[in-house]
Amino acid sequence: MDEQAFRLEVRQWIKENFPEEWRFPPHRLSLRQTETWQRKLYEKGWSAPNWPKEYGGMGLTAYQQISFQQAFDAHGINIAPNMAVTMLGPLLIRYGTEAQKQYYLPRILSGEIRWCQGYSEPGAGSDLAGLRTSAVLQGDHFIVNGQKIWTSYAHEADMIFMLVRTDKEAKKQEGISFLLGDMKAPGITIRRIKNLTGSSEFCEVFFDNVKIPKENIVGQLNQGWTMAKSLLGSERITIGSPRVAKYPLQLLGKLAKERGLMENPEFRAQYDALRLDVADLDATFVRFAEVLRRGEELGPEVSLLKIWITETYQRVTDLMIEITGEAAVLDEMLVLADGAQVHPANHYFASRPASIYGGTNEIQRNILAKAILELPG
Amino acid sequence: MDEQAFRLEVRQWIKENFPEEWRFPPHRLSLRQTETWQRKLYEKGWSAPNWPKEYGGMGLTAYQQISFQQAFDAHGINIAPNMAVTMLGPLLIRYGTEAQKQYYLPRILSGEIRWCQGYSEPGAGSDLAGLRTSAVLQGDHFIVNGQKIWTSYAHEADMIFMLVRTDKEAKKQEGISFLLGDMKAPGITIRRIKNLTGSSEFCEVFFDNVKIPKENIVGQLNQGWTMAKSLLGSERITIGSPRVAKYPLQLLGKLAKERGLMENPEFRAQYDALRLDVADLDATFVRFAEVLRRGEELGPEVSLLKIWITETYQRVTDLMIEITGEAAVLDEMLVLADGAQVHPANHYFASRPASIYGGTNEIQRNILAKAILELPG
Amino acid sequence: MIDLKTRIDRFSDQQRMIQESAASFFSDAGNYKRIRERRGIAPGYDQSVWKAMADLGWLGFWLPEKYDGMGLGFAEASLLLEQGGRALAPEPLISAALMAGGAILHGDNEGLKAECLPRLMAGDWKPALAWQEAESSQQTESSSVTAVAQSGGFALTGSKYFIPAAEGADAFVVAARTPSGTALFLVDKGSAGTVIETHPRVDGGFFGTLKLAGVRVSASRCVASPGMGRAVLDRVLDEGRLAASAELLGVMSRALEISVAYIRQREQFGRPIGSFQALQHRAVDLFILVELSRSVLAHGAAVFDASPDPARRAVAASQAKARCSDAALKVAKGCVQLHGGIGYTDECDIGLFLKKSMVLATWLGSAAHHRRRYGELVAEAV
Amino acid sequence: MIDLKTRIDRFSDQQRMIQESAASFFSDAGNYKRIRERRGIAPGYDQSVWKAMADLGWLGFWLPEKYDGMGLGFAEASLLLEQGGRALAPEPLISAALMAGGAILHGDNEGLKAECLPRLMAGDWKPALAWQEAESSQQTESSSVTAVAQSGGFALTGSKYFIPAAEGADAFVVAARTPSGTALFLVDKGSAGTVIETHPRVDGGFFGTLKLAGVRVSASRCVASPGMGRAVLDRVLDEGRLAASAELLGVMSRALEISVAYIRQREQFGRPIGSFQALQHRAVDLFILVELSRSVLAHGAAVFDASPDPARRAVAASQAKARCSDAALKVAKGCVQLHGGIGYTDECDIGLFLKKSMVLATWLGSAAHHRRRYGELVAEAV
Repeated sequence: MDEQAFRLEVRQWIKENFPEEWRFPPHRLSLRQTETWQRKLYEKGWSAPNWPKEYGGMGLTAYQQISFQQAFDAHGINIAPNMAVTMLGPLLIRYGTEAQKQYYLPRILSGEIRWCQGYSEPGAGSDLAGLRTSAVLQGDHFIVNGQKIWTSYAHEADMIFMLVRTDKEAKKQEGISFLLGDMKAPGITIRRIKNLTGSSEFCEVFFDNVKIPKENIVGQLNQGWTMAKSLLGSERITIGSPRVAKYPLQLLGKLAKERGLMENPEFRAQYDALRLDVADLDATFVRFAEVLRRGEELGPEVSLLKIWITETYQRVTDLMIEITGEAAVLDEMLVLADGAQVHPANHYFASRPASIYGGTNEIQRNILAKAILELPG
Repeated sequence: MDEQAFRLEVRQWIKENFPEEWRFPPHRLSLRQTETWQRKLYEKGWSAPNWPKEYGGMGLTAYQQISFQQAFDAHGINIAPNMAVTMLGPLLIRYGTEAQKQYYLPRILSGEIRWCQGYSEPGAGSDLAGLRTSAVLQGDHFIVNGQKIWTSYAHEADMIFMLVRTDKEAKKQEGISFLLGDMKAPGITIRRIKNLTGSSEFCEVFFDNVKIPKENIVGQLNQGWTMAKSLLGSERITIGSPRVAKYPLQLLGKLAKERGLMENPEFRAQYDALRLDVADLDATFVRFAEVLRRGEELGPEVSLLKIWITETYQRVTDLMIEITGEAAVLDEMLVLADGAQVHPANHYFASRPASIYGGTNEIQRNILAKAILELPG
Repeated sequence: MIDLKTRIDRFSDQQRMIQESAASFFSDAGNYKRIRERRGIAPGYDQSVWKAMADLGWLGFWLPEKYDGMGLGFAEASLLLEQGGRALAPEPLISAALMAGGAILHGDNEGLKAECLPRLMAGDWKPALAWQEAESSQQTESSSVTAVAQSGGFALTGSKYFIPAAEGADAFVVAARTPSGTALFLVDKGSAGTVIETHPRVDGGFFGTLKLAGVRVSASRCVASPGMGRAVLDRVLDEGRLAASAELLGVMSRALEISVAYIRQREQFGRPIGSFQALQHRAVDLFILVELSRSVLAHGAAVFDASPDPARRAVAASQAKARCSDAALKVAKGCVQLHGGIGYTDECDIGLFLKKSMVLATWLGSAAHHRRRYGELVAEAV
Repeated sequence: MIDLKTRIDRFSDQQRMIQESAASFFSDAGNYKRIRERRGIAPGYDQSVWKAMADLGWLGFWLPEKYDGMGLGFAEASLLLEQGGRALAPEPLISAALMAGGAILHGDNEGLKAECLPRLMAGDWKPALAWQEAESSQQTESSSVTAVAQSGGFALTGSKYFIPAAEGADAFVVAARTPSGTALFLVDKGSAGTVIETHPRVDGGFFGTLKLAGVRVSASRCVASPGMGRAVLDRVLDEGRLAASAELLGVMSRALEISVAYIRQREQFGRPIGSFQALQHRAVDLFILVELSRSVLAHGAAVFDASPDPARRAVAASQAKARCSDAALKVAKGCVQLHGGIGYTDECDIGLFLKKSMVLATWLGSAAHHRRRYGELVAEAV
C-alpha cells in the first residue's frame, strides 16, 4: 500500500473508531481509562508502530511512524504514551531471554499487562546512577528494598520495569540490574503525588522486602546500566518526539483563531516561528529515527532532540498563556467553538517539568558537550 | 539653578558649540580627533561631571550625570570615553599622593595629558590577576617588561595607567602594583590591532626594559589589586552606563522611521521592548550611581549593569541589522534624511565584544553567583 | 544570598519601620501553609487577616490623613505591598482598598466618601471594582455596560468580568456608559437584577463576573459623575498597576531566595547543585530580572509621589507593570526549573509562587500590553 | 568534536565522492588566507578558481545531462555547496550558475540555451541575475523596471539592486514588467544605456546596482517570454534559497568546529576555557542549531528532488532559509563570543565567518521574511 493510501486509511479508521467524547480531552488520558480503544488498536494490529513485524509490531519506518502519529495528534487524541511499547519492548527484543519475549511481548501488545517504570529515586534524579534501591538475591528471589519516585501511573500498573542496585561494592554504574516486578507483590506501597495541574499521574513507590523471582532479571546481573542507558536513549527519543509540542501547538492555533489573532503580525511572528521550530524538529527526528530503523543504537546525540523539543514545548505554552489573557489564569476549561476543551494553565504547568524529566536539560547539555563536542571535563 | 533650567542650558550650549560635521559620526571619534571640543568643555568647566567640585569636577549627582550625558547622546555626539576622567581620576583622588593629585588631576581635566589603560594581557584576559608584565625596582625606577593588549588609543596617548607584577613569589592577587608610565619612554612599542569594523582603536603595547620613576606608583607596592578591583568597579559602571545602548537605539529608531516601520506591530513589539530594556537600566543605573554619590564603593553587584546593558546593546544591533535588509551587509555609510550617517554592520560588530571587555559576561555571572547569591564554588 | 536592597539602597526610618512591621505581620499571619489551606475556598482570603490589617490602619495606607488614612507615599506603600507579595498574601489590599476605595476617593460624591471610606478602613465593608468588559482589554471608556437615566437615578445593564475579590465584596463600583461618558456607580451586593458568577483561579483565588440586568441605582450612589468616570478609572488602574508591580517584586524576590537556598543544599553527583556553573548562571539571570524590577518600581514610585499628572503616571505604571510581569513569570518558571522534579509537585511551595505570578502578571494588563502602551505613550527621542 | 553527519547520517558512494572531492578542492584553492587577500578586490572572487571549477564540471552541477551538466540532485548538490560554505568560497556558484544560468535553462528561448549554457559551463561566460527592485523585497512580479515593446525588441528602463557578482558578469538576466507580465531579458555588459555601480560588502565581496535607461534588447535575447518570467524567477530563487542554506550550513558548521577547537586549547585560570560549563552549554546550543539546520536542509533537498511542484518547493525553501539564516547568525555571533577578545580582531578567522553569515543570511530573504512566507504558505493543521 502506498504511503498516501495508508495515511488516508489511518485517518479514516481513527475517525470511525475513536470515541468522540475523548477528543481534545482536558487532561491527558491514561491507558487504563482508554482500555476499549487500546483493545481496538491491538485488534487492528496497530499497538506497536515501532516494533518489527515478527514481534507483532507494525515495522514502520521512521517517516511512517511520524505520519502515523500525526493522524492521532490531529484528531485530538491525547493519551499517555505506552512506555512498555516505546521502551520496554525494544529492550526485551534486544536483551530478553526467549521465554521473556514469548511471555511479555504479546501481553504488552494486547494490554493484558500494564507497565510502569521505576528509575528515579528521591536522591537519584539527574544523577540516576546514584540509585540506592537494593535487590539482594536470596534463593530464587531478589529481595527489593528502597523507593522510586516519578513513577507515572504506578497506581494503574500491573508490573514495573526497574533499575536496582545489586552490588553495593562496585562502582556506581557497575552494580545495577534491570528487573521486572509485580506491582501486586506484598511489600509495595504506592503514594500518588499531586502536581501543579492538580492531577496525580506520578507516584512514589516504596519497596519493603519485595520478592521478585530471579528469572525476572533482564540481561546479566550488574549489567543493567548499559541497558538503562540504551533505554534512556529510547526515552529521550520519545520525550524528543515532535508530538510533545505538536499537540499544544495545535491548541494554541485554535485559541489564536478564536481570538482573531491569525492576522495579528506580532502574534504571527511568534506563532510561525514556533511552527517552524516544530517542523524542523520533525526533520531532525527523522534523521535520528532512521538510525533506529537501520537497527543501530542511538548514542548521546539524542539529547539534542530532548533539549529542543522540550524548550519548544515551553515556548508554545508561554505564548498560549499570553494570548489567553485573564482567562489563562482560571482553573477552568475553555470550550472552543469546535467543542475542543483547553485548560491553558495546565498546559503551561505540564510543560515545566519537560525540561527536567529524563535527565534535566542541563544534564543533556553536559552529555553533548562531553560526548559529542569532546570538551574537557 | 534648577535641573530643568540646567538641562536647557546644556542642550543650548552643546548646540552652539559642537561642530555640526561631527554629529552622528560614522565611527566613534577619539579624544585627540576632537581636541578643540575637549578644550571647550574644559573651559566651560564640564570636563569631569563625576568629580567633586573641589578637584575641578562638576560634582553632579547620579541623576544629573545621566541627564547631562543624555544631552550629548541626543545631539549625536559619539566620542570615546575619557578613561582618565571616568576611572583614573576617582582613583587618584582616593589613593594618590598629594603631589600626584596636584600634578595629574588638572592635566587630566585640561586634556594636556591623554591616557590609555594597560590591564589585559594576551594570557590574562578574563583571568586578569594572572597578568605577567613585570616591574622590578632598580634604584629610582621600575624596569618594566611584558606586553599589554586591548589598550584603546595607545597610539594617541601620552601616558598609561597600568597594572604590573611587582612580586612574582606572592599569590596571584598580592604581587600587583599600579603604575603611571610615559608612553614616549624608550622601550615601548605599539602595534595597532585592526578589528572587525576595520578601525584600529585597540593596540598591543610592548614593554622592553621601560623605566618608570618610582614615584609614579599609585598606592602601596603590591597593593595594586585592591585598586584595580575598585577601578574595575568603575569600569563596569562605565561599561554598564545606559548610553552604551542608547546611542545605537537612537540610530535604530531613525532607521526604522525611514523604513516606515514605526507602525509595524512586529517591529514595534521588539523596538518597544528594547526601549524599556534601556529605560529600566536607566532606573537601575541610578540606584548604583547613588552609591558612588554617597561616597561609598560599589561591590560585585555592579556586574549586573554590565551584563544587562551589553546584552541589550547586542539585541539593539541585531534588530538594526534585521530591519536594514541587504543594505546592512554593505561596507558603506547609509545617509539618513536628517544627514545622520549610519553603518549598521559596524554597530553590529562593535557590539560583539561588549560582552567580553571588562571581564566577559560569564565572569560577571560567576562573580554575582559567588559574591551576591553566595552559591558554593 | 545577599539582599541587594539592604546592600545598596537606603531607606528612611519610616520606610524601614513599615517594611519590618509588614514582614512580621505576614509571618505572624501564617506561612505558606495558610495560603495552601485557603485555596479554592471562598472568598479566597482570610477575613480575620483583613481585620487585623484594618487594626494596623493598613486598609487606609493610600488614604490621605484628612480621611484618617496613613497617606503613605508610593515609595512607602510599595514596601508594604512587596512584603505582602513575599508572603503570597491573598487579601485584596490593592483591588478592594487602593482601587475600589480609591475610585470613591477620587470621585465627586462627598456623601459616599463620608459614608464608605471609614467603614472600608475599619475593615467592616469592602467594595470591588467592576470595570473590565472584555478579556485582555484595558479599555476604560465603558461601552457594553450602559447606564440609562431613570427617575432619580440610572438603570445599569451589561456584564463586568475578571473582578478580583468579588466573593466577599459588599458592593461594586461599576463603570458604565452614559450619553455624557463613563460614570461610576456603587451597586450593593444582592441588588435586584445582579448575578455574580465566580470562577476559580489557579492561585486558589477567584475572579467574579457581575451581570447586571437593568439594575436600579439612585443618583446619590453615583461615585463619579458622567464623563468623569474614565479619568477616575485611569487613575486607580495605574495606581493598581504600580501596586501590583510591588507585589510581583515581592513574589519574585522571595521565589528566588527560596530557590537559591534550595540549590545550595540539594546534592547530586556528590555536590550541591548550586555549585554547577549552568545553574549559577541561570540563578544570576533571574537575580538580574529581580533587580531590574526593583529599580523600575522605585522609579515608578518616585514618579507617582512627585506628581499626580496622569500622563507621567501612565508611563511609569506601564514601565513597571511591563517589567515586573515579565520578570515575575520568568523568575517563577526559572525557579521551578532550579527545583527539578520536586518543583512540579503541589507539595513544593515554589509552585505557589508561579501561580501567584501568573495571576498578577496577567491582571491589569500583561507585559506585552504595557510594552505596547509604553511605546504609544512615550514619543521616541528620534 | 565528533561530526554528527558522519555519526548518524548515511551517504551513497556518489555523495561521499562529491563531498570528498569538494573538500579537497577548496582546501587546495587556499585556506582563509586566500579569502582575506581577495577582500575588497573586484570582482570579489578568483577567476582561476572559477575556471578550475569549470574543469571539474561543477559549473553545471545543476544542469541536466542533456546539456552535458552533472545533473546533480539537490541532495548531492547541497553537499558540494556545504563544502564551499566551509571554505568561505566567494565564487558565485549559486548566483551566476544555478540562478542566472538556471533562469536561462528554465526559460523558453532554446537559442539562448544553446548559445549560453555551454559557455557558462566552460567558465568562459558568466551571467548575473538582476531581479531585485527594492531593499528587503522578495517580490518577483517586476514593477519598477519596465520593458516597452519597440520594433523587433524591447526597451528596458529602471534599476535593479543587490546583484551578487555583478562585477565580473558578462551579461545580466534582467526581469522587467511588460503589459503581459514579467519577462526576462539578457542584457550584455556594457550595453548602451546601462550603468553598473558596485557597493562593497562586509565580507569583501560586492553587490551591484544595474541602472537601465531605455536599454535596447532584441526579441531574440528574451530569456523568458512575457508572463513567464515570474514563474522562472520563483523557481530559481527558491533553488537559490535552498542552495544558500547549504552554504550557510557549511559556514556555521565550520565556525563551530574552529571555536570548539579554540576553547579546548585556550587556557584561563589554569584550565582550558572549554571545561567551563557555561561555555560548554553555549557551544551545545550552537551545535543544536547547526544540526537543526542540517536536518532541515536534508528535508528540503528531498522535497526538491522529489518534485518540481513550486508550491512544495517554496515551503521547503522558506523552511530551510529561515532556519539556516537564523542559525548561522546565532552560531557565528556565539563563536565570536567563545573566542573572547581575539574574536573581535580582524586577524582572527572567526570574523570572516560572521561576515559571510550576514551576507548569506540576508540575501534572498532573511529568516524573518521566510518565517512569514512559510506562515502564509502552510495552512495550519488547526
